[in-house]
Amino acid sequence: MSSIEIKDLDLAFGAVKVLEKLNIDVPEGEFLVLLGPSGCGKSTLLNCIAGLLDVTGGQIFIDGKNVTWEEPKDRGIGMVFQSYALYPQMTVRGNLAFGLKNAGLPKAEIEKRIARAAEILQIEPLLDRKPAALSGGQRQRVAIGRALVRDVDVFLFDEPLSNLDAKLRSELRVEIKRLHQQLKNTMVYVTHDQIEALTLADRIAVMRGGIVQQLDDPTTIYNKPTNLFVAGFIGSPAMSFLDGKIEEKDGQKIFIANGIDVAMDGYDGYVPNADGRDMILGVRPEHVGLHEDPSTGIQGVVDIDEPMGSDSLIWITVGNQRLSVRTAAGLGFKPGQPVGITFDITKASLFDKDGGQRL
Amino acid sequence: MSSIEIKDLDLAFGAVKVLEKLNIDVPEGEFLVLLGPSGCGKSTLLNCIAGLLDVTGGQIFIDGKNVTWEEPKDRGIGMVFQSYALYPQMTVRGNLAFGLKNAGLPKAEIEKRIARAAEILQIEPLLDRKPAALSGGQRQRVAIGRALVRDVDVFLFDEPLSNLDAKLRSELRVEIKRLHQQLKNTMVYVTHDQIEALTLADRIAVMRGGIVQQLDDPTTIYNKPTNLFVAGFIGSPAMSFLDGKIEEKDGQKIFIANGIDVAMDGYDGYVPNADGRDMILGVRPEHVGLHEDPSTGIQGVVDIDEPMGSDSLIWITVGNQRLSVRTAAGLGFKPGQPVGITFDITKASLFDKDGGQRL
Amino acid sequence: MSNSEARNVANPSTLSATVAGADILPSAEPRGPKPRRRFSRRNIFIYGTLLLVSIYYLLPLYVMVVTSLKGMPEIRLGNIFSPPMEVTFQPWVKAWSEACTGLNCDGLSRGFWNSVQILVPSVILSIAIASVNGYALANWKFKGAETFFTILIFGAFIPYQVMLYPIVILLREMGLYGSLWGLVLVHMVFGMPINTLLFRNYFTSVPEELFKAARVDGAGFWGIYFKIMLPMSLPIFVVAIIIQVTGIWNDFLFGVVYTKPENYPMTVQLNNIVNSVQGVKEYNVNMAATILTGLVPLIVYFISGKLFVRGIAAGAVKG
Amino acid sequence: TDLEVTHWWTSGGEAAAVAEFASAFDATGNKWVDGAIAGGGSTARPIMISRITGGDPMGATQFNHGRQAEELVEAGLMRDLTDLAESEGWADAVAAPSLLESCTLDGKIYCVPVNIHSWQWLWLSNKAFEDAGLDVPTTWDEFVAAAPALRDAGKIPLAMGGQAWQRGGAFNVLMTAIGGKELVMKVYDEKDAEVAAGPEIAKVFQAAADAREMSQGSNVQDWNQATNMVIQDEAGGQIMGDWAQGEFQVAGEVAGEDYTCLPGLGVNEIISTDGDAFYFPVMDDEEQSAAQEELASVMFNAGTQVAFNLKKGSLPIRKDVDLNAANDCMKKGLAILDQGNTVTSVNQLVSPDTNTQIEGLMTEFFSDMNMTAEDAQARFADIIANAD
Amino acid sequence: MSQTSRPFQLFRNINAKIASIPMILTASVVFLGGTIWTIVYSFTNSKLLPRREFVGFDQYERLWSTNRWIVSIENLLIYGILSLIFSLIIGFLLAALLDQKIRFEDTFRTILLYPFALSFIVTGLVWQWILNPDLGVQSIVRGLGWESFTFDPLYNADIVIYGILIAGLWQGTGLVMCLMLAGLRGIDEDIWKAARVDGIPMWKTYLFIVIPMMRPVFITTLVIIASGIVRLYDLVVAQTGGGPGIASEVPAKYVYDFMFQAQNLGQGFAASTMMLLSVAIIIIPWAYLEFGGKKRG
Ligand SMILES: Nc1ncnc2c1ncn2[C@@H]1O[C@H](COP(=O)(O)OP(=O)(O)OP(=O)(O)O)[C@@H](O)[C@H]1O
Ligand SMILES: Nc1ncnc2c1ncn2[C@@H]1O[C@H](COP(=O)(O)OP(=O)(O)OP(=O)(O)O)[C@@H](O)[C@H]1O
Ligand SMILES: [Mg+2]
Ligand SMILES: [Mg+2]
Repeated sequence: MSSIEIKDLDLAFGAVKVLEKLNIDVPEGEFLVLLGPSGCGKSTLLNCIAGLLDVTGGQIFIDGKNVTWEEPKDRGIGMVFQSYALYPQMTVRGNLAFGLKNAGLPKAEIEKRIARAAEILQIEPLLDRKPAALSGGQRQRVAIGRALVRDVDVFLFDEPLSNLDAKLRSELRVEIKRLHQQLKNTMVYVTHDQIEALTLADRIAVMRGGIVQQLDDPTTIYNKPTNLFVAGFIGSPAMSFLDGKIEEKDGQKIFIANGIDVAMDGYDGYVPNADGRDMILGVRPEHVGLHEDPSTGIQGVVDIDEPMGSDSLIWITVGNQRLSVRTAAGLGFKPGQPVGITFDITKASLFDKDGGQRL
Repeated sequence: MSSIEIKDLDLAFGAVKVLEKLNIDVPEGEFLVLLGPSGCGKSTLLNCIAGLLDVTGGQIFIDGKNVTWEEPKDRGIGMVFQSYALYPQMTVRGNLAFGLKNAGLPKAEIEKRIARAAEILQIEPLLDRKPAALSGGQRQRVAIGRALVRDVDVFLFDEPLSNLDAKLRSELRVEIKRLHQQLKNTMVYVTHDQIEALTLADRIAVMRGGIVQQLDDPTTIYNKPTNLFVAGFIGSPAMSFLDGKIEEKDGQKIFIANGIDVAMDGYDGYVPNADGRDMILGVRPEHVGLHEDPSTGIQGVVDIDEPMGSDSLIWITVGNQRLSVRTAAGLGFKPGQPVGITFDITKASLFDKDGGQRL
Repeated sequence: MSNSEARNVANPSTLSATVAGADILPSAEPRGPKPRRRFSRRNIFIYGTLLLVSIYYLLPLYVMVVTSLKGMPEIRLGNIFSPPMEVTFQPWVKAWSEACTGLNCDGLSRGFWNSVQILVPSVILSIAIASVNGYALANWKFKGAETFFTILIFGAFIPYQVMLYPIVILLREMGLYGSLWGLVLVHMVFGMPINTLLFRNYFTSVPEELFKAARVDGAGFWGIYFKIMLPMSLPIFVVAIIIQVTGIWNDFLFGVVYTKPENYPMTVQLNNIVNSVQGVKEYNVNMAATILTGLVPLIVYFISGKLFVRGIAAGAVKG
Repeated sequence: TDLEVTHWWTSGGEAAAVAEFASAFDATGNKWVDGAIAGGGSTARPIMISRITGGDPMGATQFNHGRQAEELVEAGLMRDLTDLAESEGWADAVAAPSLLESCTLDGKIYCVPVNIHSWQWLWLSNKAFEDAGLDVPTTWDEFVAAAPALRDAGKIPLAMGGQAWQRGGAFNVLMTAIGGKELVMKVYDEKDAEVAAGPEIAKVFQAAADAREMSQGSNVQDWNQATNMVIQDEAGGQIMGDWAQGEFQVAGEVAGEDYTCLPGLGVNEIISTDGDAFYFPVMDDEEQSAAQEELASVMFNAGTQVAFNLKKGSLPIRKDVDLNAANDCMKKGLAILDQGNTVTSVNQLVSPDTNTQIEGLMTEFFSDMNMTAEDAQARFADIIANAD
Repeated sequence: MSQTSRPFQLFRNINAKIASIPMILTASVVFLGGTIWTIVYSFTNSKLLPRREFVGFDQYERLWSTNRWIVSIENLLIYGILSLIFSLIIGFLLAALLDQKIRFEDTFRTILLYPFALSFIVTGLVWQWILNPDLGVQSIVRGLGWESFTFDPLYNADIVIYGILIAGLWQGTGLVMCLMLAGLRGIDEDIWKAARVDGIPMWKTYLFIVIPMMRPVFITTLVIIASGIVRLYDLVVAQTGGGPGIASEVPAKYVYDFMFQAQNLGQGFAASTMMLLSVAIIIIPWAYLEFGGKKRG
């Protein structure tokens, strides 16, 4: 059974249509990540699910119940916000208890739930502090706790980690993942950080301009992005794009650009005929081979070497185009040095420039 | 000749000493990154260099000139701020020109400099827009442009990218790097994002509580962190730390923890004798080998699999300790699955738990 | 640089430069904090200006206090700025408890409690209503709300005198004319525009997510207002209280038009004292009465000065 | 029964006079609740009107004689006192018929006149003229002639407050004194704009211009501050109604010795029958209504009239009272009254609207030395043409 | 049964609507109703009591041919414009001075703000006194030996409005200063730093960078000052009573005097209507810009 079912959802602010005819099904226990650039409507969608925005059209079902017009509190959801949104004048305990008191739960039950949530999130020592006396990570944990105590089936997260620094972000990311494995409830998680999306999600919905571009599991999204937008948005360091055309030579289909020609044999998808259409070849930095000998493969020139600790990202100029290559750290490529590059075409993606669809 | 020389710098806000006896030399043309957690005094140091804060003690030289008491505009520096700090009611051109006009430069010269900066930063089409009509990345570029037109030898950046989203951040990072390669002037760059630090820096100064913990090139900092703080702060995914002790067995020094024992042969550093001191062994995720066969090496249990697109981060529980391993993507480790792990001890770091120094 | 080179370069101009530098700084090298003169031109300008302005601002208060402490003969002779030669508190006593209007010779004291009686419910009610309005406008926008708000702001510009008559009719129709509650209602109405504006701006600056979180937690309109918003709006409440206390305490027109003599506020007494000329104007009594009347808002100010700026920052600036 | 009475009598003499009413009323077993509002009629009247139209009227309220309360009466908001007046024979007792007439609308009596105030007085400080080495003048013209000498002696010849009613009043006094009764009636009763534009009024304006000249330098607002200048011998004289008498009295000055009064400015001894009256708004409460009648009766009572008017410095409205205690000036007034040299007050002749316009014009005229008498007269004629 | 169809709109946020009833009533009945009532009766010849005898535009013709009204309008314009300019300038300058991280900031701020706590009646009284040539500044200066010194703004018809302005500014600039100070405190620190690095002098930074950034504060301040200006009444009455002559008359006083003194409600209402009209001309475009044009997020 679907835990969340969104049917033909429309949402407009006045004349501005933010979401249009949106359909998503989230099976029970799934961790769905909504990913997309700023302003694409992720928060809006989440707020619709939570009942914090009145939809303009369409329906929303949670656990099979039509909740389109229910109050947020009656939808069986818990929500965690980017800015934590803790009630500043209440202690952590008060924050956790607030919703339960509103629901009229007996005292003992409230205590029990708080204790459980505090244990899971390891915030027992903080229960009597006020939010102002907590660090960012602790605050976010309390915010999660506030959703946790509500004992609901669906958790909604709106960029919960984006106010934290990189280090804390990766720590809490793991905790959220563990929480999901432990609780096994449905989670919808909004982010614009693709690392978060890839690490956390069972499935990712990549959005743009209020429209879901691709809804799939992380591996598929990473390896077979449906279009240029998804391809460029997912992956860090980002995929390199090369402009060119398909030509045929000796019965082989070859991708030809200024100074580059790549045989498309083994490409995982459809390679069109040489019809002169503009094409774009996308290759991820880790699927490019880099050789000190410029005569191996295609010749290029090192532009920049970005060491990233465990490995390095080398930017290469080939013809008039640029691409990045991921190598082990410390190989010592210097700017200006000529190199040879090879592509792992089985993992590349070929896009129609006009429309941007993957072929 | 040193471009920036900081001698015994003290800075206190009232009774709170933020910087104490700080010494840093920045050679000409170097890209120095100040890295550290929030509140460690990075911005304070930068403001001292810029002359925006009056130092409490010590001296600052820029290009060999003692500028301790100079006004910011006379120090030959340009500065870029986290919040862009663009003048909102002026066009981009106005923003770039304002400082120059005040310096009384002739019109033609101003035009020339703006044209050059705009070309370098590719903001020519934006020159007549107001900041409000720019995207975050464009704004930041303009902010850099404002420093650029000043035609100075030293650039100071205060977390210039931290208001941008991940994607833009990595793009602009490359641009700044390229800018440095092109201009070859001295840059001091504040960040708390270690990826930025690693990719950009010639040298990194890792700070904590107003004190420089380690000042070295990125590779050394990454591979041989002087202490636990630096080790934990640098690297994403972060280094795993294992608590244990050194014991001797058959003349071999072995690191022993609950369920783990690792021969320290080949460790790049000093391994103390078995004197019962508490030790911490730090291993980076990419220096751990993971084997499906639990009998290879030390046995552990998979906790979480975090796919990150190109590769995966697998969290393993060994005894009562946890560590992370970086593997290729899609190897399909399942939570709960027993695995074997091996360490590349030549690239590990051994710390004295008491004091945290690397040995 | 070698020594010989240095000597070569040491032409007269650099020499004189070093000498001049040595005059100021024996140690030559700038080190440590930049020396700042206590009496720099900048400081003299800033403090000088502020001092002058302060004198201008304090002058009337000084005149009031000094005059209120003089006897009438001294006032007639001396000038208004000279300090009293003989300090007397008689004017204060008279202003508070003896000054006559018509047949009543009990000074301001009569009006004081009336003013308090008017002030307390008016301030509480008007702020309560305005804060709820601001909250509803900021967080629960409904259709037409902005229109009403615009009319409300328009109301801020309507001279009270213009509304005097319509309100007489309204109060008459409501049967509240002449009662204390009628007056409270009038104060509520006329305090509403500016306070609603302040509260609306303040609540708009409260992160929307907080409000959303509370809704998910099942708190309703009032629950969020009382448990979430109220506890975090002290600064703006201080501002509203100050504005209302000042306005209501200083009100004369409504107090006299919409109530009966037994409820007349202190300002009516003040007006009577000041305008009832018995032969010569008793300036000292007038001044004492004036200060006494202004005392309540002044005290409120002095107590809450800092919060006022903070609240203004939150309520007026963002919006 | 407690009865609230509102009025604007707050100066020294006025307050003492009101106290007489209050004690007389209290003696009947009721209680006078004083609702004094300082600042004159212009401050108090809006409050009174609001109270009455707001449906929460006071027990009794002061208005000037004349048309100020006309509409309130028409709207049925005022108590009809005809029965009381008939049973007490007010019509026979009243000093001048016009007094009761101004309280009458459609043959019914709605107010109690309590005093006769006449505007047409010139108050002179004997000492001031002495200081300037002059004799005390006996007519307006002499006074005007003495002005330069007063100036030289450092005195302000004519004290005049800044309020509009004082200026309008002074003008009307000049008109009565210089132009005479006929002229006043032509202009204000018949509202003859031609006369208003004519040569006789031009003379009045000329006199007003003289007065303007003489009043330069009197920087006071309130009438009694101006009176005080005369009392203090800083000013030569003041055109003011007989209520100024009260101030002289409070200051302990003696008529004829310390100050001199010239009714009709010593030119034309006519006085107007202005005055104050009390109205009684209709009230629901029986007891209050009864108390209202009692108060009306007390106010008209001969004894109260004497006590009140002595303090107030005005003339009683009854002819059957004995005013032995009256001083010099008051006696002059009574004598004129006896001769019937009275003129209806301007307040009764024109509406408050017109009155305000005239006052406005005079305020402008008296403070603006650049406004010529001709200009002012032209505007005056305009106002009269549109008067109602 | 859960609701599947859209519920009746009126009942959504019902509590918010109930809670807004006082506001809705105030806005519609008192302000809007009162205004309409006033406008309707401005076409009648009501005297002491409102009467529905319509006379067309008679009252307006008379209004605009009345010298006093013209003077009132002129005075309000002079006072309004000068008071706006000066209170903004002085308020801003004072705020800028207080913002220099000075000592005793609290003290100075309190001194500048306290007049705001006093009523206009009190303000008017004190200043009337200080400006009185026989008692105040003029007599002091003359007492010091400068016999020919004249400073009698309240008694000189040509400059009386400036005398009122002095008192008005004394009372009002404190609040403006506070608003400006709050605005200055809201400016990003980095802007100041950027300007310093660019070598822009302080005054230029204020003039070209900071002031344009404080637009919202200026708007709020403008609303507050402007509403005070339109309602200017008490101060004039307390200080000059409109004198000398009619030299310091203002519209609000005209309205009041005609309604209650001259007992010509129709005329008073006509004057009111003119005032309301001019306010509406300012407010409506402003409201449109504030709420109509852009939607807040
Ligand atoms: N209350 C509102 N009124 C009008 N437009 C709105 C409102 N809220 C959001 N929008 C618009 O709707 C679009 C989607 O906004 P939304 O907040 O859902 O984006 P998002 O994907 O969450 O972005 P971010 O990553 O920045 O949070 C944006 O273009 C925004 O401008
Ligand atoms: N004006 C000030 N007065 C008092 N303390 C200050 C002031 N500015 C900064 N500090 C303190 O100095 C310390 C260092 O601040 P600084 O801004 O340099 O940190 P940072 O490393 O830049 O942090 P972040 O990454 O958050 O920008 C902090 O503890 C801060 O609280
Ligand atoms: Mg969002
Ligand atoms: Mg910082």
